[in-house]
Amino acid sequence: MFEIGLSHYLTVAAILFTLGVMGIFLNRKNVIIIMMSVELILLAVNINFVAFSSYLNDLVGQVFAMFILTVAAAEAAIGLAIVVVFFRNRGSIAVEEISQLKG
Amino acid sequence: MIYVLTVFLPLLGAVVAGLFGRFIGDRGAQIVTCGLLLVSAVLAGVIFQKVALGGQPETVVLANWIQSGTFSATWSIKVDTLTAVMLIVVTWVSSAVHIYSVGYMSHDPSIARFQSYLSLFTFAMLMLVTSDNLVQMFFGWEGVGVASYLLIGFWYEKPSASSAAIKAFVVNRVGDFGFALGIFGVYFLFGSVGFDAIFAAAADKANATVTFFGVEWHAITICCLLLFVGAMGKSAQLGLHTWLPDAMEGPTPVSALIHAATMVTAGVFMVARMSPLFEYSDTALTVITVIGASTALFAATVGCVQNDIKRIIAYSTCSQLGYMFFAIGVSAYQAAIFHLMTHAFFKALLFLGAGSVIHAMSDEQDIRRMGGIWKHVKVTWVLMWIGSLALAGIPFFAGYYSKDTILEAAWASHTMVGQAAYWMGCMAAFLTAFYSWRLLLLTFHGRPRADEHVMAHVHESPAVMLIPLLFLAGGALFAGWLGFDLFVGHHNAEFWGKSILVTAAHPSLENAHHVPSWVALLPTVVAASGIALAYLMYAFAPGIPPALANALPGLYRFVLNKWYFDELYDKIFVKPAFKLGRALWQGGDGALIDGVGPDGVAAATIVVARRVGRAQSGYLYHYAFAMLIGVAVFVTWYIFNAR
Amino acid sequence: MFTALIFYMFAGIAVASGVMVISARNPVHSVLWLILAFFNAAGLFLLLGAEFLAMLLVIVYVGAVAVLFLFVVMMLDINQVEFREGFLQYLPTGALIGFVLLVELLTMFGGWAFAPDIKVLAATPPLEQASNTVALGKLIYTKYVYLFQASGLVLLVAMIGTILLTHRKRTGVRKQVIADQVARSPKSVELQKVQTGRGI
Amino acid sequence: MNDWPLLSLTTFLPLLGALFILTIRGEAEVVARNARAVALLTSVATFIVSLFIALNFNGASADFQFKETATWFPGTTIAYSMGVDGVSMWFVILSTFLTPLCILSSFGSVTTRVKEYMVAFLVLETLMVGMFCALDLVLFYVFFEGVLIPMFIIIGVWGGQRRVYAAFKLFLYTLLGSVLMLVAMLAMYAEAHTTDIPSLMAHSFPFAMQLWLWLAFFASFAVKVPMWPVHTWLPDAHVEAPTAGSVILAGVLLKMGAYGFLRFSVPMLPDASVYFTPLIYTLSIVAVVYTSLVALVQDDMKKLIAYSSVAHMGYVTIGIFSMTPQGVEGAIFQMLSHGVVSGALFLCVGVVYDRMHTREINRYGGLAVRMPVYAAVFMLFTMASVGLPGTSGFVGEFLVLTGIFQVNSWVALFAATGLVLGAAYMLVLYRRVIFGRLVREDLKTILDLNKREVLVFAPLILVVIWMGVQPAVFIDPMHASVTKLIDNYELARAAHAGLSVAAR
Amino acid sequence: MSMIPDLVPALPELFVAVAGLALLMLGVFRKEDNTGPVSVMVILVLAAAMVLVSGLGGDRLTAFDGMFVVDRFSGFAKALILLASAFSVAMSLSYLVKEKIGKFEYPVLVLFATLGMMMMVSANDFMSLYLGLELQSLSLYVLAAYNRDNLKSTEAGLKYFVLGSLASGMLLYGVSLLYGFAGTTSFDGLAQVFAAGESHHVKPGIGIIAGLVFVVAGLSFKISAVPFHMWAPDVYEGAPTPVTSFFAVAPKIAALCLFVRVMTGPFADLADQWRQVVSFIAFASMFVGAFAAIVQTNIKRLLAYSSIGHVGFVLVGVAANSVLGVQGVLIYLAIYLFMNVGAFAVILSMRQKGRLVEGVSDLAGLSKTNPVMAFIMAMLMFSMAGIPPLAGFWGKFYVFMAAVEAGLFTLAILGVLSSVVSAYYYLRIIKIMYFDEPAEVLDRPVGRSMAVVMAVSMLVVLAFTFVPAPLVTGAKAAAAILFPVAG
Repeated sequence: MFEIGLSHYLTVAAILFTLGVMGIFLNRKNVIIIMMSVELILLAVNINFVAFSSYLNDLVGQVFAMFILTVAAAEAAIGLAIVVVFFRNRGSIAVEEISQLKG
Repeated sequence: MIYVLTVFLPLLGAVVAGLFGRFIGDRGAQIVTCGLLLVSAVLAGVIFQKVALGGQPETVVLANWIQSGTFSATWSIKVDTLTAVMLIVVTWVSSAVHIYSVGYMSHDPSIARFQSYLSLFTFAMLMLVTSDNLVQMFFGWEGVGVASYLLIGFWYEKPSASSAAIKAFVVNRVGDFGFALGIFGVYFLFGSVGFDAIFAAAADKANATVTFFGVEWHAITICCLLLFVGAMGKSAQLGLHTWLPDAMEGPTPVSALIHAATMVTAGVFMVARMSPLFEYSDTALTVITVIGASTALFAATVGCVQNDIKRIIAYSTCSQLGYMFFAIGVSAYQAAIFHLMTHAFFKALLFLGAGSVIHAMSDEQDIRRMGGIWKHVKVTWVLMWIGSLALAGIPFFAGYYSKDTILEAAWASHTMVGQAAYWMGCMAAFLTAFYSWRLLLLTFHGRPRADEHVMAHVHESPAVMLIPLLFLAGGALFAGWLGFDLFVGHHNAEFWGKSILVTAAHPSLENAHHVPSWVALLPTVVAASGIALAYLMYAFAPGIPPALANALPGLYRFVLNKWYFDELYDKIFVKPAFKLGRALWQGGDGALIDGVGPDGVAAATIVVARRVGRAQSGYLYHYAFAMLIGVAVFVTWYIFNAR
Repeated sequence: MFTALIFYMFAGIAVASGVMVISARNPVHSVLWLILAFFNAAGLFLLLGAEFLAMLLVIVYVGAVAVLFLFVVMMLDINQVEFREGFLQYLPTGALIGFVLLVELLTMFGGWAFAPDIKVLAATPPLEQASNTVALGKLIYTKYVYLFQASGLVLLVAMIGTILLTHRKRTGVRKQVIADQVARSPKSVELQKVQTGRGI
Repeated sequence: MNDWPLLSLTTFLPLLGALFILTIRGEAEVVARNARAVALLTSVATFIVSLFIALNFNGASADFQFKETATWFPGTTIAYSMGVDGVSMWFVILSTFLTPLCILSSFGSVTTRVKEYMVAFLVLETLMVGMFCALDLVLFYVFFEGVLIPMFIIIGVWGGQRRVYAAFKLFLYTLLGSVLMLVAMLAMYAEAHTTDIPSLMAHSFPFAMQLWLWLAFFASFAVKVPMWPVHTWLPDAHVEAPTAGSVILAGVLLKMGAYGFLRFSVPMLPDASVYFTPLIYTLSIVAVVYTSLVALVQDDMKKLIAYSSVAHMGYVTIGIFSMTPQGVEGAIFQMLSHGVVSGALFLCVGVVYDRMHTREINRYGGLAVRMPVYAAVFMLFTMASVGLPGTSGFVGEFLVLTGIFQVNSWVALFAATGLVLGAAYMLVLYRRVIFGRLVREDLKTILDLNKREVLVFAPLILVVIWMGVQPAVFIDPMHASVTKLIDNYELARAAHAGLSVAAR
Repeated sequence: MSMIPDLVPALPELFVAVAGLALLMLGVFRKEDNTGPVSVMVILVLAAAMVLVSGLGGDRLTAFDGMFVVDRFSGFAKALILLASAFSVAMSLSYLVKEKIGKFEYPVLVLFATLGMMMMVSANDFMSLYLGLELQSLSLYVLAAYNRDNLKSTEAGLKYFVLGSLASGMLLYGVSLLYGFAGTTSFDGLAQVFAAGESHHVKPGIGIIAGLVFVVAGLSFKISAVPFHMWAPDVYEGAPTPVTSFFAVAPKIAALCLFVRVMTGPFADLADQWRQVVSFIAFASMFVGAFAAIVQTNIKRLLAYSSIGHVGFVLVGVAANSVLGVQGVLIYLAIYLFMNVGAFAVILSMRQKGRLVEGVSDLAGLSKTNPVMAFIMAMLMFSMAGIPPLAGFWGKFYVFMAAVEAGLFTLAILGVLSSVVSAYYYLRIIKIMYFDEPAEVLDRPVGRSMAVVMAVSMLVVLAFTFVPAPLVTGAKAAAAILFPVAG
């Protein structure tokens, strides 16, 4: 219990991942929250990588995590840009309003 | 060569008249068909001289027809005595009918077509009688069927005519169904459909058994019975007879040629031809005897109460065919053929005479609306008398010789069914004489019952119609006398040669010459009493028939309606077939197969498609949910299964 | 013992703020909770010895990305609204699936500690002498230069994309055009002395 | 002549014609006229070329002749491989014979989009001929399946009221069957490592596999034949198709299924064929009786003839699976005959349809008065359909029944009822259309066959009678191939019997 | 250590990247609207890249410390990708001009997306895979929302983005698990680890399997396989049509090739495990694709479901996990490319009074108003339905052949059955064009570039049956390289 091992970190990551996933489909009102949930997922992934990297004594995991951070930043930028243009067209970013396309 | 000519000249006539009738005109068509047929008739005489009298049977193979594996059928002309007799009957009667038609059909718009059909029929009939294998016989068999169909339906504008044509064809098909199965059976048994091969092997297979339809049978019996079904259809034997009276819808020359003289006797011919086979099956012969005798009696009863002049003669034909069959049943093939020949002459005579009457009466066929016309159509009247006398078996007319021989042979067979056939035959002879004279008396004698307008037009037929009648009357007068010794006399074996086989176990014809005298006399007596009864009822006391009818209404209606055969068939075959067809179409094809199959599947597909489309709700969280469930399910799957 | 306490603190706060991120009513609060989660995750990274990534997370992520979120949330000015119904409606199924997934994910971790059935290949161990940051730098500029460049391209695309989507040429806005000013010839301007009290 | 690629020539000549037609431009009238002319010329030329196949065919040999091979899909055994034997040769001729007649017959009836129509027909011819010539499993499948495309278009564009339904039904129904066959073919390839048909015939598949393969092939061929109960696409397709489409459909396309049985099911999967023979018999008998009864109550001329086709094809399947020389040769002959006769009957319907634009039987009656030549022609083909000796219809039916009687007399008994029922429905049809009084006003001005129509019917009449009188010409070349087929089959059956005895 | 030889395998990518930057500069620094010239230059760049790709030959080369690999397989895939992109750019040009939304960034983004795809198919490490994937995805997110004043377009972009980043998250989580349990992210390394496990008869741990599942899920999203497909119809419909035409072809080919490489490379020895998932995904995709398309009225949406179905068929080939299967995949993809490009050329030519229409019913009576176009569309539809002798049949033929050879009978049978269902809606389009009466006539002429694209696609579809050898042999060689043992 007090001996902190790899699985502790992994557990934290798994919980965060699950939270992120649930955030995506439990959210109804604001698409930005969904994007934040994605950030949580990526955070979980990064914790995984760093934890493994540390316990495998292998830097590659950290390198990967770094690239993930980079890409995630780019992704966030694009995502927010799309949200902004969508908002201009629709006047809302409520998730339920994003349903013109269906069938 | 003369064989080929004899057979194919009528075909040529048919083709020329049929295809080029428009160019050569009606007259041309008549000349071509009659001329070619007369040539053919003359050649048939030559052949008879050479083959039957000269004793030189011959087989000419024209070409290979169907050949598959060991199955082989040829186009060929086999002429032996049996064939030669048939050639004579067919070509001569046909010639008479051809010529008669020239006069009879003179007002018809499609003469060329009619003549063409007649010649076509003759050709088919000739192919039938000259075949040397069962398949070619089947060709002729069906060919005459078609020609008959065409001729019955000749006046296609009359609905009753086309119905009768279809009925004739379809009922005949039922017979052919048996015939075809018989052929298959014979092929199965003998590995061949050629007569020579079959007959040669028949004795060896006399005791063979086969399993057909899941039952073990005496092989030859089953084949013979199947073949006999075919003969029953063609020769209108009890059960499959219903088409024959209806066939009277055709022009009268057709009735004379096809439904009296030739085609209907094809069944008799076929069984006679197959005598080497039938001889080995007592069961089959017994069945034939029973059916033949029943038909003879049944048709005679119906004939007594019919009012249509042609229908009476038709039932008479039916009845006479019954005689022929029970003759065969007691192995008196020769007698059957003899009767076939004499019958051809006098029955054709009767029909053509009837045609002459109808012609004279402005197409009236109901004898209740005739009477008293003998003065106006004297020749016809005389000829009808001759025909009726021959039919009734009055001594020294043709029918006397042949019918008596048959009855004697039946008696002489010394079997139970043979005896029964004799008695039934005598009863039928009585009825025959009765209805013949009923017809004569109602038609020609008494006071006229037709309206004056018709009576004013009653006239004798032209010469072109009378000459054939006279020729046939000659046959009716002398054929029996001339043919007796040859056909059924003590030395008939020389005449028939190998064409008919009678085993020693069936000496009925031989015994027929040695029957007690009462047996020989009885038919003549009953015939005379039949005539007397007819006179009593229709000349002296015309009140009796209606009184009788009133006294026994059930019986009367039963007989008048031909024992309700048509109604019965309609109820158990025709109507259900249509009903079933409709049910299968709408219920089976429409509701069940299409409903469950293509249409049902299509509808289900659409339902599924809509459901899948609805799952695509447009909401992000549903999409994400689907992805998540996918992952969760896969992981779960592995946790529980991959291990 | 001490590390464990630190770990539990960081982990607990990270998870708690994760829960808040997805359940806060106000999106601005969500962003703030997200920032808190990042901070604690950075703490966890520190515990694992990844100082550079921890710094990166705080400086780049919190400093740039989270703030960007904050900007957008405030710019779009979404009213804080009730979203309980949907949340609760799907909560049972969602929670069930999430729980199942979580349990499944957790079950597999035991396997690593007790049965590392697959041996680790030649790893890239951190350089003995260098700090974490130096080691990473040595790696990404040599072995992973390809990826480094590629991530540069990704950022470029992100830049192009955001500009393409959101940049609009405003009409009616005056801009200083230096070139025009510079290119103006002296002759085009006439300097005149204007005397007071008189017009030109 | 033998070293010419006759089969490829026959197969692809129509395609060339189709390409040529595609290049025709100009005014609509001119285009239509030229397209008709080119199509007719091409198809006649194809027929003439195909006659060389028949003339040079060595009937004494059971081998595939006029073989052509070229590599096609490298890395597999799939090759462009063509050849005909006694079984397939006549089908090639049948296809090339019927196509010009179809094209000629549609000169008057097809007036819209003539160019496309002719292209579709020529493409169809290529595919049909190719299918009968193909000696490679995959090549066969390509042709077999490709036929659907032009057929779909022909029915859908130039068809009647419910053409869309009919076209979809035809397409999807047959597609469903044949995709299963495709899987079976692939399985055969995986097992035998060859797609060469002669080699596959020599390969013996394990029994359990044969059963599945057989069923898959059956799924395809039974639909194509069509056998009861998967026949319901046929009446719809026939009724809605334009006349020439019905002719080809009945004349050639139905034969593809039965041909498939002969080419694949029986020689390649003999044990399964033995095993499933009772099934075939049962379905065929049901087809004969059931569809004959259904035909009896039809109100639509084409539908009636369509149902009669199902019944007639029932004989074919019975004949094939009787596995006697008579049965098999009879079945093939019956197919050829049915191709000509039912095609001619559809043309007969087309003649009056072109004039009156209805196929309802009740709308006719008494046509003999105004159309004596037509009545005669119709009569001949009616009789041929009924199986009158002397016409082609008789020989096939008779041989089939002869054959099956040797094997199973019950089947023969039930099948022979078709003789009676067939006569009934055909004659009822004939009577209702041709006989009777001419009472309808609109019929009183109807015209008899014109020269072009006579030209269409004349060859058919000749062939029907020729086949009826001299069937040997057509049957003789089959002997060797059929004998080989049956010998192999018996061998396999004996081996299988021995095996199962040993297994016990 | 010399850098020069190391760069040679990546030459096409380097060229494209540099050219992309150069074109970006060109666009930025030139004042007037220059969508046209940039587009043309993008096409030229793509063509040049094709030359470079083919110049590399077929030997397996790696670069950047094994991060990057080129071989026949990647060469084949890149050729297809470049071709698809070039077609797409060519088709977009007239659309952008007509709709007056032309911006030079459009072709440049296509170029970068293409670069991302090339990097994907050459990836030999999960890191390079991820970066290539993201480069492509980010470009596509932007392109989907490209028509930024259009609600549908932006909605499409938003949906694509949100779900895409979720999928990336899943993929990464899977990779992290793999990394943790196998100790490496390199394909070669992973392959060695699993091969070692296999040879010791050690079953892969559940962590590995879960990682595999997550990776498969992430990649399945990119190829829009069921149940990760749901973005596709919406995005196809919402995105501007030329973008859709791009989406439908190039990224799909790239993602599928990547899928194949991942499955047959690192996971070669886990085939028994992933085959179950892939088979299921294949089956589900085929059926959803077949059924859902039946009730569609928007032709872009219909083609989206159609492409979902096609992906299912391709996955059948993947599930076979054999040279034949991969060969089938490549043949299928090549034919799919031409069929889809042609179909989209037709859709892009569907204008009424200058306005683009996309209802299926707008095609009514096309065979009368524009017979050539109708004929081309009909052939393409028959081909998509997989009716021989058209090319589309052979794609299906090969994948089913592989499936049967691999013993996947159930999958093959289900596959052919679903192809019958899908035939229905392809036929429906033909029916509308040929059997129905024309409603409103579409504008003519269709434009030269469209005509060329249509003609080329139809020629390929028609001629493939007659000359299959080049593609078949090429695909076989490309496939064989992934199975070194089987050779």
